[in-house]
Amino acid sequence: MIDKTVASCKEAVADVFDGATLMFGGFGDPGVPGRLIEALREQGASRLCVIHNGAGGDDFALGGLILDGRVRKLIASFPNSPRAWAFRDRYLKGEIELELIPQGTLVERIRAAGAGLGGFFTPTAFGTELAVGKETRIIDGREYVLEAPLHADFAFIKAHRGDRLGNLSYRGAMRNFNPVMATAGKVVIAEVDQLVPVGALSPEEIHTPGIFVDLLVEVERDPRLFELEPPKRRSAK
Amino acid sequence: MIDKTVASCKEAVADVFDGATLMFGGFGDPGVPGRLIEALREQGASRLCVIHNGAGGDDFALGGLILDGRVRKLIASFPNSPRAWAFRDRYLKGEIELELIPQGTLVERIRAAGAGLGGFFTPTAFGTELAVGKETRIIDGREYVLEAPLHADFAFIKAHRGDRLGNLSYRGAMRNFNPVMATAGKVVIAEVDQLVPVGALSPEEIHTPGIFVDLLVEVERDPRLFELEPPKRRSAK
Amino acid sequence: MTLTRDGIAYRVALDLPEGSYVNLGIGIPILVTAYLPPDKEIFIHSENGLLGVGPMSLPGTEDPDFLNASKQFVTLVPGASLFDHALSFTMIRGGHITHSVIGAIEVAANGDLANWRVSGEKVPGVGGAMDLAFGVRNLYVAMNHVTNKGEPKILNHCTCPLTAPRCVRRIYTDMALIEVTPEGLLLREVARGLTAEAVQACTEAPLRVADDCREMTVPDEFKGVRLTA
Amino acid sequence: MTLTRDGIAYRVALDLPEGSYVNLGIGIPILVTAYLPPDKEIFIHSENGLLGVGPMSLPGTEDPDFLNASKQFVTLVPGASLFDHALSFTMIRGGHITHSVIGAIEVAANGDLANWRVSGEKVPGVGGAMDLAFGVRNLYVAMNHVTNKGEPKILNHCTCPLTAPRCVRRIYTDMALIEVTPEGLLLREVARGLTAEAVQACTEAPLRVADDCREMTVPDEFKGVRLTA
Repeated sequence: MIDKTVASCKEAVADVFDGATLMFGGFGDPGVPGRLIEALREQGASRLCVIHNGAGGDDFALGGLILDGRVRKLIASFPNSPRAWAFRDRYLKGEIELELIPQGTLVERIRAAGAGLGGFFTPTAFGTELAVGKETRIIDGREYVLEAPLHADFAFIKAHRGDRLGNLSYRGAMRNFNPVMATAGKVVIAEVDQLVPVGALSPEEIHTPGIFVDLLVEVERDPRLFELEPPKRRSAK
Repeated sequence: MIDKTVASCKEAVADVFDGATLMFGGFGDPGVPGRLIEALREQGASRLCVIHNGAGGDDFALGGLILDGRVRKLIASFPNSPRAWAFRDRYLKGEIELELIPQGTLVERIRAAGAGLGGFFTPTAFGTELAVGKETRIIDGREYVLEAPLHADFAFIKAHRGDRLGNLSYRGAMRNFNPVMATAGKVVIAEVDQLVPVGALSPEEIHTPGIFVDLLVEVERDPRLFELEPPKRRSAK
Repeated sequence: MTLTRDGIAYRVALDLPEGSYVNLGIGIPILVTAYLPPDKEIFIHSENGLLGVGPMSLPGTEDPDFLNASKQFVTLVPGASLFDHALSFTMIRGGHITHSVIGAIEVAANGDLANWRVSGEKVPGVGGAMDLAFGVRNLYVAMNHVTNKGEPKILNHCTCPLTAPRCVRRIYTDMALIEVTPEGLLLREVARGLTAEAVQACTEAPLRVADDCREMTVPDEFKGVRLTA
Repeated sequence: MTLTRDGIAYRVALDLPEGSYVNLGIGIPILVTAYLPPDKEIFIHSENGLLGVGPMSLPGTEDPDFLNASKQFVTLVPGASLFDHALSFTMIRGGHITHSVIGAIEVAANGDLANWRVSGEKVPGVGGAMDLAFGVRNLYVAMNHVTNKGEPKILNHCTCPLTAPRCVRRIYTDMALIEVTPEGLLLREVARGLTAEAVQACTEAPLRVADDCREMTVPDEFKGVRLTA
């Protein structure tokens, strides 16, 4: 019997090595595998290269990992959120490298890796600072920039429901980068709100087929990422 | 109020012009927009270029269109099914042009058009007859072929359910090329088994968001494509 | 008299046609949500994978999984759909999103847009701005006419790094509505009480005044929110 | 004594490990479905967008929307998923499908595969064969050892147009199981009653005989189907 579940986030992230390249799903808070990233903080791997849309928030998850000085390089599209102060501090001190990529190019580069493509031509960023040094070409009268695939040793993703085969479904805006990153990591680790029996997810509602997922772990949401109890009273009295 | 529905397939295909390039969804019978293609046979446009996985079957839909001598060129991966005798006859007489493309490259070229990309590098077909004359490149030690996007003036697609906004959901193996072609046609026309009220499809179960669809029409399935009444007794007495 | 930030958003909303698919950027653009004409069906796209974003969630009903790209808790309208980032940027870069309303640091007379990086800024960030600027046909800028220091933002040439060249179609500000044409900037509307000369005085690039140039039709108040100041 | 087409499929099925994701081509390969070991979870992929294909539909229960890529009515196993062609070929070309079992016209000693076009064939067709041959690590050929005319199909060099170079890992035929190694073809198993010499006589390319070369372990019959002939 296939069983991709592991008992704890600690176990799930045990194999991450120094110098590894990781992808973290999520956009803002929805879809961020916060428990896995926190377990990675405990685990201790360092000199990491992280691929994520932003630079994390406050001292939690990616923000915390950066605060701890464990990230050598960040590949992101929007690392300048006000809550990303840990990144800002290290970046201004020259302690972390940044590769800045337009958001659509970021997800497409990840997809190219997962889909076995060698690269693609995108119009985005042609003639701008973010295309400096990149190969360009005019195709059918339009200007394009050549972009390369982005691979990772590990992809950490978050889904709402998952089964022991690794089939995943997302809820609301959780999907974002997660299904694409699930195709592009050598080892793909998912945290899910709810582990369900095989067959509970209908074939049509599975967003990430289990083929892409290596390990998964059921977690309670970290309160710093908002618990899942809608209607959630966030603006408390 | 947005209302993309039209009353008949005849109305839906009225604007197809001589020399147009069309995409037809479907793989085998599931997901083939048979009623729309039959309406196009009636409509009369000719010198068409058709992009489809195969070459149709028997004298129905694409098979019939080819039989009628209305297709100038076919872009396909598997035009040699035994049922595609109409294509075979015309091809052997030199009356129809064929561009043969590996199936994964075919769908990826359609996707590139829909996603606004100028082309991509794929490993598939490197060093084979199907890459002759194409630009190649070695990237990170692996050999790739450069492939261009495939656009169309019209995409005909088939879905199971749809609403007046053009939101679509598919059933079983109907999905195949349909969601991708929906992104790549200048005008996208969908036939659906069932027109449902807005809101009947949950946001998570919509496979093709309405933004991609211009027109849709509710049809009964053509018996030549098997009616939708499972369990269907096909092997009749 | 000039428009408030909400006033600018209100004026933009008037121009969005039925059946449009509209991405709204952070800042003034996202305020457009509140002013969509109730008699038109308009679908708001959020690049994190939502199409058909509705009003903000009411306090106490926020759902942690339903945020827009401005990180606000939102509802969905009937007919909304959810998808991943790859399909979301297929919509943008593939030309399927019909309108983008976006903030700007600078706009040039030829439609060049600079909105992602102030010269000398400490931490750069680009998000989806470039994909929108390269991919969406009707790119509308919504911004204040001048900087906090009173300096023009509509220039002969951008001084900040470009987001995309020649992409802006219209500029909606607290003072005016300006169209970018092949012949340069065309002043279409002027805020009540202002003159074309007053707008030009706050604009580095030369403005031609449209033959039918008229007053921006924005009420002073809408549902208790000040639209003019 | 040689294996029937079902016998070849049976022998392939024995080698598929638990947790493998397997694409089965038209012809002998798709027969593998019927011989999957019941004690292992193996997921069958069909390139038209199905993962977790189960047994063929029973007569009278066919659903018109559930066909595999061989155009057979099929069922799904628990845990199956459905998706579009783009994701399906992401699985193939991206290296996620662990095993592909495919038919062949010719296989060369270096693992070159020719399976899409007979020289001089009237109407060419390639389908997903090239994507599979370039994308899947464990590419297993399942075919008869010789042509209908008795000519070898395992050659020094392919004469038909290639599907992909150096891609085949193993060859399962009615006579033998042959592994493609950097040092050439290695004969691992021989059908009952045949000798290594008899297999070589039907094979153009030279075969090395493995030290542990043994008999193909296939029963004569399985659930009423002849596996040997």
